[in-house]
Amino acid sequence: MLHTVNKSPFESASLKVCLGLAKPGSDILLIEDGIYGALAGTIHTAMLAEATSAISVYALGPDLKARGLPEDRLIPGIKVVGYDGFVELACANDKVQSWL
Amino acid sequence: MLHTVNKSPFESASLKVCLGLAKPGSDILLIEDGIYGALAGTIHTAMLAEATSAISVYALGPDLKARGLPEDRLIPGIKVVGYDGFVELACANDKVQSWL
Amino acid sequence: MSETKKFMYINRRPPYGTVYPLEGLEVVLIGAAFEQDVCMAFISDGVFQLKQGQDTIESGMKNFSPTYRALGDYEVTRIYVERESLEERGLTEADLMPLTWEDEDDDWAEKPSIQIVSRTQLSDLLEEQDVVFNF
Amino acid sequence: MSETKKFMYINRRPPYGTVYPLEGLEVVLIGAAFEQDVCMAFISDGVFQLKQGQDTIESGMKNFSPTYRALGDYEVTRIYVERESLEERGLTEADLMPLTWEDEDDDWAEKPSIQIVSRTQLSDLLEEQDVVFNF
Amino acid sequence: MKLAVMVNEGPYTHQASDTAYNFIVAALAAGHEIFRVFFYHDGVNNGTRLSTPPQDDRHIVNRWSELSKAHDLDLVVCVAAAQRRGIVDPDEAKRNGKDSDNIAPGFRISGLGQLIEAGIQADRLLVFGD
Amino acid sequence: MKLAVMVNEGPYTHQASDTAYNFIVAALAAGHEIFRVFFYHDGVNNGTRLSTPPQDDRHIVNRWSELSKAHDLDLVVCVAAAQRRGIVDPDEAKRNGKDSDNIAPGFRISGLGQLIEAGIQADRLLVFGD
Repeated sequence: MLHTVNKSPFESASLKVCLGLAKPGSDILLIEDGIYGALAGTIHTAMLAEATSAISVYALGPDLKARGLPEDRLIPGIKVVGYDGFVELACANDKVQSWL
Repeated sequence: MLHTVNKSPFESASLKVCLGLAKPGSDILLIEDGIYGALAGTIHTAMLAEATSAISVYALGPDLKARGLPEDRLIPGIKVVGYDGFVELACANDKVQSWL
Repeated sequence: MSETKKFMYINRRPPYGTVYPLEGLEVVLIGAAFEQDVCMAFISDGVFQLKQGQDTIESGMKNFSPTYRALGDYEVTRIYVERESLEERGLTEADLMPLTWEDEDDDWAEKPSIQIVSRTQLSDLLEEQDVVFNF
Repeated sequence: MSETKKFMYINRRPPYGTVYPLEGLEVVLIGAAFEQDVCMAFISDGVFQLKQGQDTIESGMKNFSPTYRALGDYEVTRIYVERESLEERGLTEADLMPLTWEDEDDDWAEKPSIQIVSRTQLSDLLEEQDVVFNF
Repeated sequence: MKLAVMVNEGPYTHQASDTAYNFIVAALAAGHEIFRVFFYHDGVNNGTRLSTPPQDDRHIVNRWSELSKAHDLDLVVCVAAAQRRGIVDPDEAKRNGKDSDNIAPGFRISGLGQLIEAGIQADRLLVFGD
Repeated sequence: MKLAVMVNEGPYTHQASDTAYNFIVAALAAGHEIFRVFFYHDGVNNGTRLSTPPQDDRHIVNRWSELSKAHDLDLVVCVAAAQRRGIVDPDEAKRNGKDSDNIAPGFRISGLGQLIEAGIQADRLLVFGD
C-alpha cells in the first residue's frame, strides 16, 4: 500500500505515526511540507533513513523544487517523482492512506 | 509575558518551541488542544513538569471539561482558570504571544 | 453497488480543537446505509475522542460525544483503539466510554464494540482494508 | 498614532504548504508604512522560508520568495534567524537568500539584514517587544 | 483506472487543493478516469464563485471550473459541510432562506453518500487535506 | 484595558473562533474595551451571512453579529484575505464584477492597516488561530 505524508517531521508527528504502522514492502511518498522529512543531515534523518531498508521512500519533485531543495540534499535511496509518478504509485499499490 | 499554546504536544512541536523561548517568570496558558500538555503520566509530562519550577503554568478549565479531563489528572502545580482568568492573565502580563 | 468493500475510518485527532472528528462521524453514520464491511480505528490523539465525561457547556461548543454510543445501532461494531496510543497518553480502557452493540445472532446480547489492539495488530488490520478514510 | 512600538513578526512555518508565510509578509509590508520599530524572526520551520533557489513552476503556486529581497526597501532591516533551528534542519547561513538594506546614514552602504542569533538571544529579543505577530 | 479524489481544505490556505488539482491533471493525462472529486470539511470553500485572488496568482476556483468543463469532471460539494461554511447553490439558498448563492460553475451540492459511493465504485480513493 | 483580537481561522473547522468569542465576552464582562476584532487568513470566513449550521449547534456567524450589535464591536475582515476566499461586501462585489455579496451584518471589509493600527492603539493584542 501507498502512504502519503504531507507534514514536516519538525512540527508534526505524522511521519513517525506513518512509520509506526507501515509494513515492510510499503511505499511512502512525501509531499507538500512532508518533503522536509527527506532531508539528510537533520535531527530527524535517522528515523526515515532506517526505514528505507524495508520501505521504498519517494519525494514529490515539484514540492522539493518549490522549497529550494535539490536532490543532493536528500537521504540516499529516496527517489524523486513528479505528479505522473504519484499517479503511478497510487495505481501500482492496492490502496492509498494519507497521513494528514 | 503570557504565552498561549493551543496544540497537543503529542502531535505538534508548539509546546516544546514555547518552552525553549519562554523566560523564567513567564506565564504559560494551555488552551484548546494544548491542554493535553497538562496531563500527568504521559510521555510528554516531564517536559512541562520541569518547567513549572520557573514558569507558572495554567490550563483553561472549559477546554479541560470539554475533553473530559478532571483536574486530578493534571501535573501538580498547574492552575486551572476560566475565560475570566484568561483575560486577567492577558492584562497582568505586558504582552501575549500565541504559539499556534 | 452490489460489491462489498472493507472500509476503515481512522481517527487521529483530538475532539473540539478541530471539526474533523465530528464531521468524520457524520461520514461513518451516512456510510452505514451502504452496508459495507466497516470498522473504525482510533490512534494517536484520536483516542481522546472516546474519553468519558466530555462536557462542553462552558466552552459553548456542541458535545457530540453521545453520537459514539449510537454507532452500535448503525451496525458499526468493530472499534479498534491502539494500546500504545493510550499508554503514551496515560490513559487506560477504563477512561473510555463503554461502547456496545446488540448481536442479532446471539439473542440480541449486548457486546462491547471497543477492542484494544497493539500497533502491530492495527498495522495488519490496515493492510486488509480496501478503502481508508482519515479524520 | 504618534507612539512608537516594538513589533516582532515571528515566522514559524515552512513556505507553500500553507498561505500563512505569504499572508504574513503582506502584513509586514503594509505595517512598514506605520513607522514602528519593526523586526522579523525566523524560527522552527520558518527558516525554510529564506531557503535559496525556490522554484514553484511545476507546482503551479505563486513564488513569493522574491518579496523577501524587497524587505530592505521597506526599512525592515533586522531579520533574526535562530541558529538552533538552522542546525536541527541541516542548514547553514549559506543556504539562505542574502537579504540586504541600504544604510542612509552610511552613504547608502549595502548591509546584511539577516542576523543569526542563538535561542537565548532570541528569547531576550522577544521579551523586549511590545507587540508580537505569528505567521 | 477509476480514481476518486477527496479534497478537505479550502483554496490558498493549505496546499491540499493544489496537490489534488495537479494529481488529477496528471491522472487524466495518463488516461485514467476521475470518477468524482468530493469536497469536504473546508474543502467546500473551493466552490465559491466570489473568490478574486491577486492577478499574479493562480485562480484556484476557476481552475476547477475549467477542468470540470474540459473533462466533464463531477465536482461534488458536501451539503452538510457547505451549510456550516456558507457555500450555497440556488436550491439551498431557497431552502435555508438565504438572499443569494455563491456556488461556482461546474460544482454541485450533494450528500455524503456521494463520497461513500466514490469509495465503493473507484479503484482508488486519494485524500488531500491538512 | 484596551484589547485587540485577531482571529485567523474560519468557523467550526478550528476552535480559534470559539475561543476568541469566549475571551471577548469575558473581557467585556470584566469592563475592558475591545478596540477591534480583526479577521485574517481563513478567519475572514467568520463573516459570511450564508452559513446555516445544524440547529443543535451554535451559530458562530450570528453570534459575532449579535455581539457586535450589543457592544458596538468593530469587526474588520481583511480585504486581501477576503478576496482570495470569496468574502465580499456590496462595494467589493461591484469592484470585482461579482453578481452578489455575502458579508454578514456587523462586519466590515478593510485593509491590513487596521490590524497594524490595532497593534499600536491597543494595550494588548491577542491572536487566535491554528
